[in-house]
Amino acid sequence: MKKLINSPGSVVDDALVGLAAAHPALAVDFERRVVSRAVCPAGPKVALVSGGGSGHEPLHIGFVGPGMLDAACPGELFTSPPPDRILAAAQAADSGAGVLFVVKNYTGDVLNFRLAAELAAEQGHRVATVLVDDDVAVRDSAAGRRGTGATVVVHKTCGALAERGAALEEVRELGERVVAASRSFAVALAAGTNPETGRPGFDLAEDEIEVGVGIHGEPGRRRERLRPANELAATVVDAVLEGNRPGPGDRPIVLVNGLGATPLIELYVVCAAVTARLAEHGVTPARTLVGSYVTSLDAAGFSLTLTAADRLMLELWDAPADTPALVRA
Amino acid sequence: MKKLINSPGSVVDDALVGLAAAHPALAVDFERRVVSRAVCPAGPKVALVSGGGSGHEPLHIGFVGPGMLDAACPGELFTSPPPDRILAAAQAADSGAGVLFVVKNYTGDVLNFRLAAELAAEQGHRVATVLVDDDVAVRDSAAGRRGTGATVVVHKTCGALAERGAALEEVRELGERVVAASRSFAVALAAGTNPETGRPGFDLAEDEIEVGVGIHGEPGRRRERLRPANELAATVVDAVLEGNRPGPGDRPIVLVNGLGATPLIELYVVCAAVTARLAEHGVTPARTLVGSYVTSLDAAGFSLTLTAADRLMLELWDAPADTPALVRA
Amino acid sequence: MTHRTLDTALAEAWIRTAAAAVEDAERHLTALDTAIGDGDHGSNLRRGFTAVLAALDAPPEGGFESPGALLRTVGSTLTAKVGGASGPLYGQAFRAAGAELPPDADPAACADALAAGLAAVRALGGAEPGDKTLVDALAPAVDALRAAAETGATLARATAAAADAAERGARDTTPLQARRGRASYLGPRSTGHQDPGATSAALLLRALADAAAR
Amino acid sequence: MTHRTLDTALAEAWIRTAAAAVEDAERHLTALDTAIGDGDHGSNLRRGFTAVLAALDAPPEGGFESPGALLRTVGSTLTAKVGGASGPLYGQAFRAAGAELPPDADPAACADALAAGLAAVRALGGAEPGDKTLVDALAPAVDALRAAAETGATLARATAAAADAAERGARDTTPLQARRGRASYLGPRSTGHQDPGATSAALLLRALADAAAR
Ligand SMILES: Nc1ncnc2c1ncn2[C@@H]1O[C@H](COP(=O)(O)OP(=O)(O)O)[C@@H](O)[C@H]1O
Ligand SMILES: Nc1ncnc2c1ncn2[C@@H]1O[C@H](COP(=O)(O)OP(=O)(O)O)[C@@H](O)[C@H]1O
Ligand SMILES: [Mg+2]
Ligand SMILES: [Mg+2]
Ligand SMILES: [Mg+2]
Ligand SMILES: [Mg+2]
Repeated sequence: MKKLINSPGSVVDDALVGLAAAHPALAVDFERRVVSRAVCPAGPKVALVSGGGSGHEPLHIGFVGPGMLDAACPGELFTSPPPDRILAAAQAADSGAGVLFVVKNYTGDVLNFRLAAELAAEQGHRVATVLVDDDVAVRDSAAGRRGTGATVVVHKTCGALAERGAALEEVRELGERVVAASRSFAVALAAGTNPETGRPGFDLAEDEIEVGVGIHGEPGRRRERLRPANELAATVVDAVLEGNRPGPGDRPIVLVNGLGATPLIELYVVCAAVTARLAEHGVTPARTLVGSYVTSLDAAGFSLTLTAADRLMLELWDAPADTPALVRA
Repeated sequence: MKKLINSPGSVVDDALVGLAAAHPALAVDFERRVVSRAVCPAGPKVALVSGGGSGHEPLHIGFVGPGMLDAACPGELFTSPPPDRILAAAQAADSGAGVLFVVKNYTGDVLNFRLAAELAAEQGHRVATVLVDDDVAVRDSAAGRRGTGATVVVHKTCGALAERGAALEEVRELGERVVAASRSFAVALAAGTNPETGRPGFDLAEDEIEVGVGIHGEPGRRRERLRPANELAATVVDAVLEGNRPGPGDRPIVLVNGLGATPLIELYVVCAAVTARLAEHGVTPARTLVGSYVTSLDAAGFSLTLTAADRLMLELWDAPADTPALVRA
Repeated sequence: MTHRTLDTALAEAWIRTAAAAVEDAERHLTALDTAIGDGDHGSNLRRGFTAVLAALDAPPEGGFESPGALLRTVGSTLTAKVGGASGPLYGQAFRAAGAELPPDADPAACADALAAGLAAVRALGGAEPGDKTLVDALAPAVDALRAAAETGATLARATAAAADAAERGARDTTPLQARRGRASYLGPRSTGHQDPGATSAALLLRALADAAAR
Repeated sequence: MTHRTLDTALAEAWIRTAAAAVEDAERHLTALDTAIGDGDHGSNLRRGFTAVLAALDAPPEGGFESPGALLRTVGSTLTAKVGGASGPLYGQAFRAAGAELPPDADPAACADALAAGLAAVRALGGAEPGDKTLVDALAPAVDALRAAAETGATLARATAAAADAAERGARDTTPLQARRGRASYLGPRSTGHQDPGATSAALLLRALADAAAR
């Protein structure tokens, strides 16, 4: 294991120190591991709070700022934060118009955010939750589909709507519509290595890939031979469109996302391949975002997220944002 | 070699197709490999043109847009583009106020841009050049120091000054001052693999790092044992400050840059370590940028760039920009 | 001396034994979780029990007022410190069990408390027996404890029976296909591996039996 | 038939022989460049000579008017297609040599043309002999060609002497520490490796000698 770290146990805390150093617009509570905006919104607005295990950066800490999240609560690597940390984030974020929890659908996140919501309600916060479950690689699990790339679309669109002064229920409802319109699927060339264990989540041969992989080193649906980007893109596009073809009025938002160790030039190659395959399906993206936004430590590979956006979603996707990882002028 | 590509020979062209698909604000001439702004500046302004070998993305193609470059000319992987491609970029960019070439100091880049400048002058373009040579790992070479991270600072500040309507000579002069104020140094945990050869630029043992490495797989000054991020940061900070301590009036801009396969969480760990070591030297960064901006295919590791900026440079660093890789509101 | 009832001293002995067992088993639990999860179950529980030991070392003025109070502290500490799936599940289980536990619980009362813990897990996580979760260790343990209590077994024997049943339950998760938690994403590929959570649940019950036997 | 002068036919034969030699040596040149550069010298030259062959296959109406015109086309094609350091260096060298070359060059005129090519390389790249660059193959080749011409050698013998000298020059770059080009970044670590550019320069001169001997 080769990593730029000091010790496995200090990665999250050290990274938060670096985040705070680079981004004076963020307030970082190191004790409770809460990242929030240094300058609070002028008046009350619905506060967006998200979090989950660390190791997926820039998700979520890199999306705190005007136009997106009000606070993020990063947990240990790949481990959702406990309820009191989530509660602390809600407290830091609530400006009087209620708090929306954006939760990726993993058992740990679901349970901890649920307990946190109860605690927050006891303290008088109004809390609503959007559960993100876009990863179609998962089938037949009573736990449901995992939450991955669509989280970014929810953060961006719900964040913009909240900034416009919409009410909690309205923002939650938008989030649910975005989730319903979103599908993701991922392929890994190499698993990430959790520094705590020092071992990759799974081992792949030099010519093997993991198809339908999760962002915590969860192995995927199946193992295959590495193929050219065009073929991989076809597999992934087809999986994402299966049973969820965007309708005629939809303006698809496409996210071509790197898993952490994927160079940008490869993501652009994938983007070309994805765009071509979508065209074969008659789907023309309205917007395409390329970069590493929802990562899995140093895993190599990519995920594709497609949101069959309506006009409002697209407008909110284009709205201003000013966060470490996503800025819109 | 595991890569998301179609074939070694098609990587650059495929990536340009992906870039064009994702960024409608860019015009991409696939034939001549020129990336320029789809919407030309309103009136004549000094045009910034940069380029060099591919494999360093987002440099340079990701920095085309308002506030930064007017055109970029990517060459083959790690190979500077020939003069006529550079000329084509100058032609696409020149809006009547002259063209500034921003050239990284490598023999190939220097020679091809020099020939291109002659061709452009023959065609009536006014051309000036800024040579970026910030990499202090290089000593005693008649070819001089390499150009790396400072290129981003030159693109950003000169781009902003050009946007303000400054004259060619003024923009060039700023570029030279930025270069003079900038120093970089890099450490690799793993070399990048050029798909044409299928082999990493150099091989490192599981506990080895390359200190003072270049961005084309050039081996560095020496090979060392992997050490904790705090210690590596100390080595790198000390190298960058050697003989170039920022003065009392300086407002240092710091770039903590990933080499292509470095996860963001590790860059934030490094950022914390760099900030702490700078503080030990009495240096307080005015701005810190963390991310993968000047990469070396899928190399793992980081580089540090420090620009001892004056007030004007800082103001220009903060000015608006709207490019694929760097947006300032 | 064998304990006849689950008093505060035994509760503390149990938890300290459990903490030591978790420490010993950390790598094993993480290895199980690497196979079908995300490789952190061992470190999650270690982090939790380290905090639990700290809480036991700084008891309220005058000590814990009852074994139930002690277990409730264990539960809220686990909930507050572990995160992940197992944090709230174990946390709420200990809180619910602690709330149910009378001051000097005989085996039957212990069975009721464990049943309350199980109910909390099922209420929170929604898992059915056979879903390849910690329910598959806890549910047979409740049954075994209750059955032993009905035959008038000592606490030591009854908890040993519960631990045996939990271990069997954990072992029997191996052929199962997971339907809850992270392992469920693997679908059929989740079979052939023992569930980490069921394994740690059995370990906690074995720690109780060991403490009760001392 | 051995050629007495460097006419257009021999110029074309030279370049086609060189293109084939570059193709054969691609991996070797790239391997040399991997050791002390960025591992692309072979593919750079292959790309260049592929374009050069295309240019030869589509000559101007009525054919190239002179060997000098042909070499100028080779030069501008290399400059336009190769990029990197070697593209402009070889490109400008062929252009300068072509500009100097009379229609039917004897060995002495060839030496002058090669000297013009060398001068172009040095003017553009600033390398001195001993800097571990293609100058270290070209400079001794110019001297050998001129010396052979002065003794009245045939073109075949004179160019063979030039190729021998270039190969020696290339081999002698091995112990040198590079002071120009990418290898110079390695400082003392650049010693012990033969320079890729000097190697390809020798290869180009060997192609000339081979063509002249046919
Ligand atoms: N819904 C659930 N109900 C009961 N137990 C569950 C449930 N989901 C997961 N578990 C248990 O949690 C264990 C994993 O715990 P842990 O690795 O600490 O959390 P995470 O899955 O968040 O990384 C699984 O082995 C399983 O026994
Ligand atoms: N300044 C220079 N003058 C003469 N030759 C040079 C100079 N710089 C580099 N070279 C030659 O170029 C060769 C490398 O060419 P190539 O690998 O194609 O270009 P690059 O270094 O841009 O990748 C070196 O081996 C050296 O012989
Ligand atoms: Mg976990
Ligand atoms: Mg090169
Ligand atoms: Mg786990
Ligand atoms: Mg080279």
